[in-house]
Amino acid sequence: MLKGVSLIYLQGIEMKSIKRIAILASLFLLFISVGTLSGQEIAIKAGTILPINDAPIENGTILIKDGKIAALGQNIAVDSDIRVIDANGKFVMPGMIDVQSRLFVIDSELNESRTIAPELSILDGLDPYIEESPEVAAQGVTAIYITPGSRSLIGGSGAVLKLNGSKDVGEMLLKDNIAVKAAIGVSANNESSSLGRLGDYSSIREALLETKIYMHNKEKYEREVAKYDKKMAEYEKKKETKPAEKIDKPKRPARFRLDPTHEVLAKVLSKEIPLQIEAHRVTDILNALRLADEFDFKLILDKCTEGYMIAEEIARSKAPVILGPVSTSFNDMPRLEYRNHDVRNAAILSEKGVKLALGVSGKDGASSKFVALAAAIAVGNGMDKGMALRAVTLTPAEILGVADRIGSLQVGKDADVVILSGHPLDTLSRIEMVLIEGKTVFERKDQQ
Amino acid sequence: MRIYVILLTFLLLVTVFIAPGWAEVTAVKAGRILTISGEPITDGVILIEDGKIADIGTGIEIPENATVIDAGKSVVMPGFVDASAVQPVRGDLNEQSSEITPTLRISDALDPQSKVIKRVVQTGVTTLFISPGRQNVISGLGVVVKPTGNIPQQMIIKDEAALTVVMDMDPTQGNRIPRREPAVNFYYRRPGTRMAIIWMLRKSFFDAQQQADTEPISDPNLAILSEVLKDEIPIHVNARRAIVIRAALKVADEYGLKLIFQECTEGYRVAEQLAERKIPVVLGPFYYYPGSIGQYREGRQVNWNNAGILAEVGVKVALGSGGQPDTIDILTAATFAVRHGMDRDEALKAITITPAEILGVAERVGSLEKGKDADIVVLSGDPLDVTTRVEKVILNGKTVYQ
Amino acid sequence: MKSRSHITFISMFLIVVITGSITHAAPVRRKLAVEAGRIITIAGEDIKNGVILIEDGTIKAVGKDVDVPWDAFVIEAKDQVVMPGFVMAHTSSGLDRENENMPEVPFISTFDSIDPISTFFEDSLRDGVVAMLILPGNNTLLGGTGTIVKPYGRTVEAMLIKRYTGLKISLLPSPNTSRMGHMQRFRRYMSELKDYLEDYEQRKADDEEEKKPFDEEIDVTKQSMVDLLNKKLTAFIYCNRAAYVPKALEIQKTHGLKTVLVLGPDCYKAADLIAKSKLPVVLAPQLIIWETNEQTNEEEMKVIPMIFHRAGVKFAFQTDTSQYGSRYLWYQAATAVKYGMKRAEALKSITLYPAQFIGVDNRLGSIETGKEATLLFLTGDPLDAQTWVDQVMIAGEIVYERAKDERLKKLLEPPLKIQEPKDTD
Amino acid sequence: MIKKRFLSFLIVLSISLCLTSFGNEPQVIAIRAGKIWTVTDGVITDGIIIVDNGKIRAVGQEVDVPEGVNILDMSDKNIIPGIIDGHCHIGLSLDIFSEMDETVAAIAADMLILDAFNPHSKDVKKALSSGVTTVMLAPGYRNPVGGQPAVVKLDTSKANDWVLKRSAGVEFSLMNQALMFDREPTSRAGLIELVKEQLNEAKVYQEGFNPRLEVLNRVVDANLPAYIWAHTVDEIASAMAIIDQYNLNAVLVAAGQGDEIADMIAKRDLPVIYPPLLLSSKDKDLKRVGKMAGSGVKLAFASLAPRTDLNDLRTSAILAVKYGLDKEAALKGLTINAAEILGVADRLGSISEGKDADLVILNGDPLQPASSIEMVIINGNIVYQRLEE
Repeated sequence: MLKGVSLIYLQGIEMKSIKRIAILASLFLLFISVGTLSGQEIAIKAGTILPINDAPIENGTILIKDGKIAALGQNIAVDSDIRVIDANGKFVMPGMIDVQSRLFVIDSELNESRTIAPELSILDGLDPYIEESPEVAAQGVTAIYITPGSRSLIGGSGAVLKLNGSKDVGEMLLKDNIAVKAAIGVSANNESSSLGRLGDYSSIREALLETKIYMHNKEKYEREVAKYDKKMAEYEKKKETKPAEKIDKPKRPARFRLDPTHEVLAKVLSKEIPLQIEAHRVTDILNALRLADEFDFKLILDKCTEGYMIAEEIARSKAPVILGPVSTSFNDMPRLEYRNHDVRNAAILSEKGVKLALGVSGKDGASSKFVALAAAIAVGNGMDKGMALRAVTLTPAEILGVADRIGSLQVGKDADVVILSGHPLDTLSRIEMVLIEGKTVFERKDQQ
Repeated sequence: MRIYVILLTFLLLVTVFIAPGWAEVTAVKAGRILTISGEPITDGVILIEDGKIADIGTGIEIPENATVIDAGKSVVMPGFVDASAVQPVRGDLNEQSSEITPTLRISDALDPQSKVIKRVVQTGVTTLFISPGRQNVISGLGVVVKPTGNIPQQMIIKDEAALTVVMDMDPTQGNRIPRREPAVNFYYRRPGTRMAIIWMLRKSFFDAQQQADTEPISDPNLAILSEVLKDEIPIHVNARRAIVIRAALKVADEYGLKLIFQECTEGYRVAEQLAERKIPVVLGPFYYYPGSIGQYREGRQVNWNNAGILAEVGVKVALGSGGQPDTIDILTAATFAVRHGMDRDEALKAITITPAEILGVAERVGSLEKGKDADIVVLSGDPLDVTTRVEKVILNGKTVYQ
Repeated sequence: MKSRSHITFISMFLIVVITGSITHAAPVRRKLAVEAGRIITIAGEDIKNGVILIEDGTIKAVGKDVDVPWDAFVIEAKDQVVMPGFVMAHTSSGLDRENENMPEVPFISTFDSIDPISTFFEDSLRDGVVAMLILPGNNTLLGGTGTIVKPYGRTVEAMLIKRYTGLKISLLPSPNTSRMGHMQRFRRYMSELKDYLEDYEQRKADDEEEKKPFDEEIDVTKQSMVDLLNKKLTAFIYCNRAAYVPKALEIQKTHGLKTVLVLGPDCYKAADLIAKSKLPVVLAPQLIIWETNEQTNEEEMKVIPMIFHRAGVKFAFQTDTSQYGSRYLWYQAATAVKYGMKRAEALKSITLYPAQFIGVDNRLGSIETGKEATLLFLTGDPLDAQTWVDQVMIAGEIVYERAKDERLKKLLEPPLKIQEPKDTD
Repeated sequence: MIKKRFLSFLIVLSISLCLTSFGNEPQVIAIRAGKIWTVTDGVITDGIIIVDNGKIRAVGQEVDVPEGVNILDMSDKNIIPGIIDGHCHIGLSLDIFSEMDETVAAIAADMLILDAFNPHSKDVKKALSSGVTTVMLAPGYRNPVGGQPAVVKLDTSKANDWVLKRSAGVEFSLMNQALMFDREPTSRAGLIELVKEQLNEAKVYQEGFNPRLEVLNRVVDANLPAYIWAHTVDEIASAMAIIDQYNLNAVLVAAGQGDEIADMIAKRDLPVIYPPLLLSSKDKDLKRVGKMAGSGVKLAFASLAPRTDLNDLRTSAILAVKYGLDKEAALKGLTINAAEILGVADRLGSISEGKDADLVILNGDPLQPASSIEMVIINGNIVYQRLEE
């Protein structure tokens, strides 16, 4: 991290003081390395590094310090006594992210009967004692994004977890309140009516309108309280200076009851949290885009099964898309919404420049391990290889707002690293080792 | 080339002679051995050779190549026999298509992978009698199995062990009286009352008796029933209340049937008749706190000392787990039977030799005698003490649980 | 049970006749001495052939050579075992209906729905249980407050030990709400409560400032929750699966509640988390469950008391009132001993620990001087299946005698033999 | 990026011109390919395939090309024989969201599944792009005796030479899903009893007017293949008991837990049509097919479409390789093994002389989901061509 900073700094000033800065920097560097020598330090010597955010690096080295990537590049000085992982001839990439995971989730416990419940948090619905995460981490998926069920119209907020194998949700949590999950036209049990889908759209719109009124009232209350405080201050001052004079005490405004539902939707309307709308049919996608225009919130399109029919429209709206199951085979009996599912959906959307994350949306938690396979299937049906790899690593991190920590191999990011025997999209390449924040989560023992 | 042939034959001869010595021999040493059939032995040894008990007693010299299982101070008993065991079967047990299905073989539906088998072995049970479901008047042929092997054929000891007849209110459950003929739904069928059940039982035996002389009997159902009439296959009658037991006795007298009662919760009310007719009884699911009889609209307080009274009067009593997966296991059932008044030795017999005799497999299991199967349970202390644990179970000479 | 010597008996008889006119209640003898073959004090070592001196229902002295005062009535129990009565820390039986259908009803109390003549109490007395905390069932978020009663007495007041104690919180979501919705409802209720208290304090402060008399009481429906927040009541939080345990601990930490965890069988997976929290635990009635191990697909038997015992958690047992459940507290302890728990620790889990959890260990739970003389006279070792409870003494008064237990006699002896008419047809 | 796409467009245009120009009267075509995976005798690099009148006339490194025939240059492509799907329900009139098949009659031995097949359905057209050229249409597993499956080619444009076998055998099901609550049989024992009863009746059946027993008689006596659905170990054990008792010429369908008794299956050399791996997600289940093939069981793959997509039949085989199946067995499972099991190995299953010219052309290693299908040829005609949209 330091090396990057000094470089930029150097460009900014004239040569005379460079020498002084350089000495200072090297001293500082020495100090850090001495101080944290005891800190957990690992170096990975790799055949090909795929940093995702820019071109692959041949025969590069990654230096990891205290769970973060300290340095990355062709010729990095590596002290002799730190742990070196020999991965030459192998590929090294950042941990993959499954954006539609059902891990740690028991479906029967997720669907809330109340249709509008944005204040719910997925963290209350998770069961960390489910044993499926080691198998998923062993396939190179280091982070997952879980959202509440899609039976209620606005189901609550999703969260990103790291599969570090701990049983405590707090230790796994990377970031919560990622986005509020909403769904238009999703049939509960495989029968859907167009009237029903229209009803979905209008009730979400109604909820957003109520929130606007709520925000307005709240501002009015805050203004009143401010006025009241000012008057109280004057009242206090006047009381000290002229105690005798009789002044009536300002009246405290009635308490404004905070409603958690509207508090969360207010954050959506003020663009703090994006609204993730699950829409399959063309009409539902257009409804979602129209909602985003009308209320001007940050929209994330979820599933988007028939997106290929209106690819330009989506591209123009600049809304990022979390694409539903790349192939319907991942969740056994296909649902009504997948009637017009086309496996080339990913290729068409990404070609039109849509910001795309690929999801597996399998039938149970363990199918999150098929993220690399889903990317390979997308490439097999026309998607560009580089875009597909980015769609399971950096793009989902950017969409979910956690790109500062994970998604690519860059100095300063978490050291979530996967070492494979071959290219990630070559399904037959074996995963040799998976590290999360420098700690080994999986290591191939048998040389099968 | 000839030299090789000679060498080969010589080798063959040698192996033939030494082979028995080489056969896998295990010896079980224990502080106290309850043989059930004979006197208990202290500090005895059991020699096991390819699954059978070769020798049992004190002071038997153990061949050096035998693998020795030293059970130290713990108590050794023969493997328990559960005469009304839980069914390790997947899917529904009851064939609803007709009320009389004698040809149904539950052995076709055995599931060696069933999770129930592992639980049953851990309670010390090494032989199980599995009967078909209880929704039909004549529900089919049960089978005696051992909880081992990975395909059904390896489990079965005695197929077509008994015909199961259910006379209590169970077969009427779920049937609706047809308002208009022809009955639309599958469940519009005959037995709505206990009278109808008994009538159907009499009718099927009557038909079988008529056909008894015509060889060969065309209808497979009646073929089975005629074998039953000729006492080649025993009948297990499921009955709980006294009036039902008496009705069964009437039908038995009419057709000269050899009965065995299952469950028999109110058996103590007809103890003398059962003793007179020498009818053995397999007492069904055991409750820590026996309240009312089952949930079939017959809620009547039941006597806790049922087993003790029947044993006292001379009825052959066996204790079974009654086909309910999570009732108390068979050893605890014996302990509570003794708590409620049954004699200790009678209770130990009731879970080993008596059920073996009732099922007709007493020549192979049920007690520790020479020539019988080597099914052994090692307990951490007195079997009738609640804090005693099953430490090891040996089935056909091989340790299956420890 | 024959008395030791005729002289003391006659003298006692005289005293009773004289005092009989004064105390018209059952002849509660002021001074008693129990001579037992073996005394299990729970607090200390067992005493062989010891004596317990009892005065006005409380234990005066326990020991091997305690001199018996001349006017003490001697109870002869040479061939018996005497131990403190069993205590049940949590049960919902004995009520006519366990659950309210509205999710938040902290203001109701089980005191109003205990049914004294229910057979549950008669059975409990016969099985040696002398005190139980009755709380509402598991289907309501804030179920209501509990009552500690003894299973003896014709009216609820007679049975009462402690009226307003324990508040039931159940994390089991009601049928059509998700777990997230359930937790959110709890948070919403607590934030509304905090707002209400803030306004209340505000109003109080305003009135004090103007020296006006402030007589507004806290809303009666919120009183029990307010007592919970300032630790006057203990929260009994029910978690039916391991995933709820972190949520329960979160509630305990954020609101600083005095808490006892009531666990379902699946919660063994969170055993070390519970051990770290050092909270008292009431185990589920079902002690042994079978779990399929994901990797090997084999079924493994999980003995829940042993898992918690090895993790160092102090727990109490519950009885299982389901059709096939083991209804005896002593059998629950025996099962734990069967799988390796030490006898002394197991016996504590049915006497002293539950008494401590529900806050009555100043009177019950062990035989020590100063505690209430609530004793069980057993025919043998408490964990032996052949042992029966011969007598139960509560506060110095014999309330149950096996010899006079008509129902038990009927259950064990055969009914009178009715001659069957010879079957002729 | 634009230039490269335009170039490939040109090549594809030229190929389709010369192939379709031949239109309906079949002619001689020659295709040069980078790699030809013949399946039965290795991989030929830079080989040529001569197709004459819908059949493969010759294949090899140096093959004399008859004059007047220009060679189509696919030198950077891989060619594999048409993929064969062991079991699927595509194009059947059944709505994928309702019951999969006929459940009123427990014994429907005389029902021909071909009668329910709609050759012009949208799904069949869509399936052409998946590289699957031949499928076995089969009834589901909800009936103890489900009916008679058929083997058809997916190019249904011609009159009816796309039907290879009108009746490929009889379908049995011993799975628990065959138990209904409101029709016979309702219990497992009853199910096996019913199947044995039917086979006994068929054994003693002489001439007569009972079509059901007519078909079953051919199964018991004349070696008509019996396809038996069985998933768990005890279902497979009951299937083997029935196969031994009536010595049927049987094929196990699904056999999901077959790896636990794979030696017994291998001993009876029972072939297995394995369900799609994408239906399971646990490592333990994904490794089963590798173990089963390891102990010598002959394997083919099934897509059970529309439960899983036909495009994913190849993915399923590749996933099996990732979890332990060797590459050779996977490729064979998709081609020659399936042909042998369905009894059409004389015409399909490999690129060898005399066989039908069903070819799939990919732009990369066939055992990689990332390599896409450029063109599919059935009986020498192009049925699918990937055009860059």
